[in-house]
Order: sequence, then C-alpha cells, then structure tokens
Amino acid sequence: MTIVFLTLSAITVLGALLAVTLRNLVHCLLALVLFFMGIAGHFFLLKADFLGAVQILIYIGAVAVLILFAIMLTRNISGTEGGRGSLGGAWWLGVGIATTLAGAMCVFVRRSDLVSKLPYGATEEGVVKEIGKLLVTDWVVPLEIMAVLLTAALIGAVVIALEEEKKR
Amino acid sequence: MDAIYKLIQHYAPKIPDLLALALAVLLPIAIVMGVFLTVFALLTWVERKALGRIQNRRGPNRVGPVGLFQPVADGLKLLTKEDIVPAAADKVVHFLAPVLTVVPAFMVLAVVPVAKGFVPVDLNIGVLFALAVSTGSVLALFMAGWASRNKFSLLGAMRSVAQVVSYEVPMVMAAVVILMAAGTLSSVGIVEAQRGLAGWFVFKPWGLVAFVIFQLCAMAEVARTPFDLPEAESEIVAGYHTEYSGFKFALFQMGEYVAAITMGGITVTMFLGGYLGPGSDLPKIGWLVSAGWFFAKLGIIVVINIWARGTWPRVRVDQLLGFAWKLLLPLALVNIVAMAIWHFASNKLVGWGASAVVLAVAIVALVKINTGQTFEKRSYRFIS
Amino acid sequence: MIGKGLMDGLVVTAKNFVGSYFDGNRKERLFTYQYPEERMPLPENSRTFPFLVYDGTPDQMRCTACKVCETECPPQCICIVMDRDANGKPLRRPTVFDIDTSVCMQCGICVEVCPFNAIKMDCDFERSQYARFDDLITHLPTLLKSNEYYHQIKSAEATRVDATRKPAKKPAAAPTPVKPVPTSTDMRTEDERQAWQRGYQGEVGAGEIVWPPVVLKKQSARTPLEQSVSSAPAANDVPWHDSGIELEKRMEMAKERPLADKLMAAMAQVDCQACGYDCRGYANALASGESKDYSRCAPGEEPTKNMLEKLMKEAGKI
Amino acid sequence: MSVPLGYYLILGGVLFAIGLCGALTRKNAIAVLMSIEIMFNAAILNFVVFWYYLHNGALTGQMFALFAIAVAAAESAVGLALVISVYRHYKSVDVNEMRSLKG
Repeated sequence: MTIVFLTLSAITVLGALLAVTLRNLVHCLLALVLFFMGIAGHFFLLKADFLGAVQILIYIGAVAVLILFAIMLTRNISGTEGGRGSLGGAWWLGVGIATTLAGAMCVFVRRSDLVSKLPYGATEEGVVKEIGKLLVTDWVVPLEIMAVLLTAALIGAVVIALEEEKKR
Repeated sequence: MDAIYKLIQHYAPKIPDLLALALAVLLPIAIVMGVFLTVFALLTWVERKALGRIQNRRGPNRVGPVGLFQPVADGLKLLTKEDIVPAAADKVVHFLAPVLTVVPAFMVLAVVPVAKGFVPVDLNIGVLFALAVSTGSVLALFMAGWASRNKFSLLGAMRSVAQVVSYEVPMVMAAVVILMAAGTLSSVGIVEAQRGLAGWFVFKPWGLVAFVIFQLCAMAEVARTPFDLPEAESEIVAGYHTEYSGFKFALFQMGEYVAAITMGGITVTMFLGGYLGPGSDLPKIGWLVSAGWFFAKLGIIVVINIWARGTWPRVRVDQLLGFAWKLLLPLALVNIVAMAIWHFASNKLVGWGASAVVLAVAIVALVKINTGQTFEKRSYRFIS
Repeated sequence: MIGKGLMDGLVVTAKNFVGSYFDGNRKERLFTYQYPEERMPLPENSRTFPFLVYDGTPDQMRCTACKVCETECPPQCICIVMDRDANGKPLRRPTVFDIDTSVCMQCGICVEVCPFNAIKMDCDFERSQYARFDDLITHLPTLLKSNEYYHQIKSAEATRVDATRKPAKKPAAAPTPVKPVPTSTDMRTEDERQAWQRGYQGEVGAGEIVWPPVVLKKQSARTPLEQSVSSAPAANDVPWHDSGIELEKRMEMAKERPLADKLMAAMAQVDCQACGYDCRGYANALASGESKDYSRCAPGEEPTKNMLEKLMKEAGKI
Repeated sequence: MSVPLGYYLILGGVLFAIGLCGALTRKNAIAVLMSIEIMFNAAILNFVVFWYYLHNGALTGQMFALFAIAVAAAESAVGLALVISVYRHYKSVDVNEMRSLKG
C-alpha cells in the first residue's frame, strides 16, 4: 500500500510541478492532466471510487478540455511563449511564500496528533447509493443551490465570452 | 479476480501466494486482451468486406481464404514501415499520443461483463468508470493533432475534442435512465437487472429512446462514419493522425476499433441484456453460452455500425453539434422524466403507455422545432 | 416523415449487400476485375514505354541509329550509339539503344518522329523491377520485339504501318557474327553513366536553363566518337550541324559557303545514314556528282528534299 | 498496511504550495487558473483523506468533495470565459498588463 501511495504521490507532485514550471502552455495542460490522474488514483486508493470516477469525468473530461479551448482561443497555436512569469524579480517572492507555507504546514502536521492515525475499516460497498440518498435528503438544499450556481455559471460564462456585436 | 485466486489456491495450493495473486490479476487481463484483439482484427476484416459488398465491390480476398488473414498482412506491413516524425513535431507528445489512445479503450474493457461470472473487475461504479475513462481518449487525440504541427491535424484534433465533449453529455444523460432502472452502477448489476421475459431495457419505451441516443453518441464518441469529422478524409486529409505512419498509425487504428468494440460492449451491457439469453444460466456450460450471447449481441451492434458507415454521409460540423445539443440532450432529459413516470405508475401498462406518449410528443416536438429553421444565406468574406 | 431518407439509404445498401452474394447476375454486380487472373482488355491506343520493331530476326531491326528520337525526346531518356565495323565505318544500326524508363514520360514523340517506323509504343505496364537504377534502364536486347508482336498488341496500327512501308529490303549487311551487345553500362565511366541516368541534369548548372537541350550533347561523351567519323572539318566549321536548328536558319548560316556545305546544311543533321552516308558524306556525294538522288534524306522529309532539289537545280547538277 | 494520515496531509500541503507558487509567479492568466485548479484539487484530496481516516460511517467528507468539484468546475468555466473576454480586450493574457479597470 505504501509503495502504491508513494508512486501515486510522486506522479501527482511531478504533474503539479511540471504544470507550474513548463514554458509551453499545452505542455502545462498535459502535466495538469497527469496531476488530475494522480489525484483520481488517490481517490481510488482511498476507496472513494465514485469520487475518482467523477474526478476523471469532470476534470479530465471537462475542465482540461475547457482550458484547452481557452489556450487555443487566446494563444498562438503552438502554445509557446507561455513563459514562466518573472514579475519584475518578484517570482522569488512567490516561491518563497509557497515554500514557507509548505514548511509551516509540514511542521503543523508533524505536531498534530492525527499524524499516525490509521484508517477505519473500508466501507466502499453501497457508498454510491448512500451518496445518492443523501443528496436528495439531507443535502438537498446545497444540491439545489449547486444547480442554480452551475446554471448561473453556464449562462455567465456564455455571456462573458460571447463576442460583442460589432458596431457597424 | 477473487474467484480465479480462489480457484488457483484450491487446485494448486503449492503455488506461492504472490504468484497466485499475480496470476489472478494477469490471467483475466491476458484473456480479455487476447479475445478483444482477435475481435478487433476480425472486425477490420468484416468491416472492409461488408463495406465492399455494400458498394458492390469484393473487399479483401487475397490473403488467405476469403481474405481472412488481411489483418495479419496489414499489421505486418504497418510494423515494418518507416516511422516518420515531422521535424517540427513535439517529439515526446507525438510519441505518447498513440499509446494514450489505446489505453482508455482497453481500460473500459475492465468493467465489461463478457460472460456470466466473468468480468475482469466488478467495480461498484462500473458504468460511470467506463464513461469517464472513455473521455480520456479525447486528450490523446488532441495531443496527436497538436504535436504534429500540422494544420489538418490540429483541425481534426479540435473537431474531435468539441465532438466528444458535446456527445458526452447526452450519452451520460441517456445512461442515467438505465441507472435509475437498475438501481446500481455496477455493470454486472445492470445486466442482472434485465432478467426476465423481455426484460432487456431496450424493450421499454424509455429504454429504446435511451438506446438510440446512446448508440448515436457512442458512434460520435469513437468517430464512426456519420460523425467521423475528426478524420474526414475529403476535408482534412486524415485529421489528427495525418502525420503518423507505421506502428503508431496502427495503434491509432487499434485504439479506434477497440474503442468502438468496447462502446458496443457497454451498449450491450446496458440495453441488450449483456450476456443474458436462453441457456446462459445452465450449470456447466452457462459461461460459454452467455459469452456466445454477449458476442452475438456485440455483433449486432457492430453490424449496425458498419451498415450506418456504409450508408450515411458525413454530417457538417454545425449539424453535428446542433444534433447533440438541440435534439439528443433535450430528448435525453425528457427521457428521464418518462422513466420517472414509468417508475411511479400504478401498474405496468399505464406506465408503458404514459412514458411512450410523453416520449412520442417530445420527439415530434423536438423534430418540429429543429427542422423548422432555415439557414441564412452565407456571406463570404472575399466576395464583396 | 423524418428520417425516411436515412432509412431508404439503409435499405439500398442492404439490398446491395445481399445482392452481391445472392443476386443471379452478381457477376455484373461485382464489376471489379480480379487483376492478376482477369485482365481488362487494353484499348487499342494504350501506350506505356517504347520498344524497337524488327522484321524476321532481331538482326533485321528497322532502327538505323539515326538518333532522331534521341534528339527529340523531351526528357532525353534515350541513348543511342551507332554500330561500326572494324574500320570504323558506320553500320546503320545501333550497338547501344538504351531507354531509361524511370525518365521516360511515355509521350510517344519518338514514335512520331521516327522516319523508319522502328520505334513503337508498347502496352506492357508491368514494369516493376528490383534495382532502382540498373533495372529501369532497358537495353537493346529487351527493347527489340518482332513485328508479329507489334501486330499482336496493335493490329490495326501495325497493318497500317506495314502497308506504308516499302517491301522489306535485304539486310544492309551480311549478318555479322553475333557479338555481345555492349550496353551503356560498360561503355561509359561510372560518372558519365550516373550523369546520364540523371537525365543529363548532372551536366547542367543548377538553376540554369539551357535551351535547346540538344546543345548539351556537344559536351557529352559521345561527341568525339561522332566527330571522328565525320569526314568534314571539326564541328566548329559546320555550325549548322545541329538538328535543333531550323532549316532556314541552317541555310542562312551556310549562305556564304560552297555548294557542298550548303547541301549539307539542308540535310536533317542527324547522320542517320539512311542515305548510305553521313550528312557530310551525302552532301559531298551530291556535290561531286557521285549521286544524283537527292530524295534519300529520310529524316529531313519534304523540306530537305525540296531544298536539295532547289540547290541542285541552281548548281545545274540536274 | 495503510499509510498513516500524516503522509496524506503532507502531500496535500505540498500540492497546495505548488499551486500557490504557480498562482503567484505565473504571468499567463490561463496558467494562473491552472495553478488554482491544483490548489483546489489539493483541498479536495484533503476532504477525501479526512473522510477516509476520520469518518464514523458518515459521508460528509465525500459530499463536501463532490460539491467542491462542482464549484471548481463552475469556477473554471467562468474564469476561462473571463480570460477569453480579457484577451479580446487587451490582446494579451498577461496578468501584468491588465492594469486598468476601464475597458
């Protein structure tokens, strides 16, 4: 189990690192897909099969494709010149902040008493059915709000991205 | 998998545990790969033969009896061909793309119940997994088109991305009905829910509509001919695999055909009762009979695919996307309502009639709405 | 009814499919020729690559090595070297006749210009070979085909040709002992051969367009051979000795020269020896009165004949 | 055989930091959005991890993750629409060049 976890983690971290460092935007996107895959793998490892499938369906099937279209619509087709941002010498600041954050989180995690906690027994059977039931009972209000949000986002995205009628 | 593991432990207890485990994992994979690669090879031959006959040609008949070894010859030829990579291409992505096309196609096979008691992995989210993984191929196609640095390739890739994303939606919506009826996502569970006389979902009004929608979407998803815009020969050479040759090209073909077969397998599982059929429950030979039923039904789907390919012309891009969003998606949504009516109807007959009426009205209305429009006269940029 | 067209289409294709297996006249339905076994009859005028016709035995080839076809060939895929006896006297037949089929564009111009009906277009299209350069050059022995073969592939045309031909002459010379026919391969150095295979491109500077292309032959390896036979002064002295130049131009060039030169300028300049001499020799013979028959320049055809007649009349020779 | 919870927490933290680093340093708006997706995923991973290790038969963690995925999808759709809109305006997706609020 540890080996699987480490391998998956390596893939995930590698994908994330490449996604933020590569110069070519399309390569970034492909690295991001690798990262999504890694996360989905972690979900499967954590017995959250449904979430894993949803992760693949939504992130790889939809979000990645959306980003792809955005890249194609805004950049030249080869995707080059998407250089790493050197915000006038401020890039080291971002890296510094991120490193500090990571270090701090590691320290907190180590101090926490949850660190060595081991999982409960696996409960993968019937989870999907349970989720479905919960969605229309306890969580029905969030679900409806989510539906409204998604509709709003859909319409909003269309309105924002719609090309304005050119004045003639 | 577990069953094989137990069998191995039962019959050969001396085998070390790890080896038995590895065998239990690898054996189903080997069987599934072997069987479906043979089916793939046969399918290429059947398709060429049938297309030939449809067009009053003879089809392949040179290699072996009635051209039966044509796939072998094709494979050998493609294996020995030079592998050309364009100078400007993105080498790594160009190399990865064909490999990644094949992977999702085979991954879907993991949840297809081929025979009674034989499914490589009985995931409890089986169908969702299949639908999710089959989306993955779209990125491989995009990688192929983009890495080739060729305008035709890129056009084909973008077409394929738009097409797959559009058809994914009605496809999942059509599948929802089946999940509602079966009450499970597991592929085996869906098959078992179709037991009984005329129990196949395709024999219910909502099931029939969902079947048609799903079948059309599956054809679009794997770019079969009425929807083969990503590789429209007459428009964009060969689409995303214009710049591929040799074995990489073979991998693309393989990915495409295996995807078509697995999609057919999913369709059979969801609508045509999978491996169920007279005799599939017999004690000793049940697995064989059920496998026979499964492949017979798969054959029907394949024949439909080939027939449609030999008959219907390619649609335009606007027709393609409009068809998905304006006709299939609303119809799939209405279909869910029809399913709900069926589910809550007091008796079967009322449910049958009510859902059929709802669907008929919806189909007529949608067709009216969609055929009423006429297109504006096109204006061309360079002609005044 | 929506979708009726789609269904009709399916019915049509289904009928085709079933019909191709069970239809009574499915032979006509499946119109594909199973090529290596069944062959479509070729049209009378189909043509692929040229071949040389002989009457009777291969020794009696019609070709006189007049080089008209070599001169006229647009892609210059023909190479001819005339046969000579031990004394260097031309024998009026080729010892080398090579056609580079990788260069030939099957235009049939060689057939049209040939004054002897010696070269004709074949209709054999199965010419694939194993070696890219060596096998694609057809040599004299393979090029030679009998008149019967010609009748076989294009009977109407062959009959027409036979009708126009004079009754077969006796062989020009007694059959010489058969010697191995040298090919371009062993007559040239490797470099020259390659240059020739490249269709003379090797001799032309890149991007430089030289026209007429015949000029190139002045530098080619064959020229010294040709010149050595000619009894006339060096080529510079007879600037008109070039079949690429038109008759009027040639006459203009030789305006100030003696009668023999004028006569020579009127010839076709191909040294074909259809008359029994080369061009210089025939002109000398006419000028000296050795011969009075001015109609023997076959490649020159009517214009040359008329011009020779005019010149001879002016000089009072006839 | 399972790994302890701490491993997963550190993984989530590292992924979040990588995403943050990208969001802070990248110049291209699309790349920034991609970095934000990485951060989102790190958070979602933590939801699932806590569910797996700490749940008492409840599915709250998974439900939260599910909603988070839906929100992230909506966010990316609107975000990318904004990027395209901005690109139309500035002919660039460089976040440094978007300085004015005026159109």
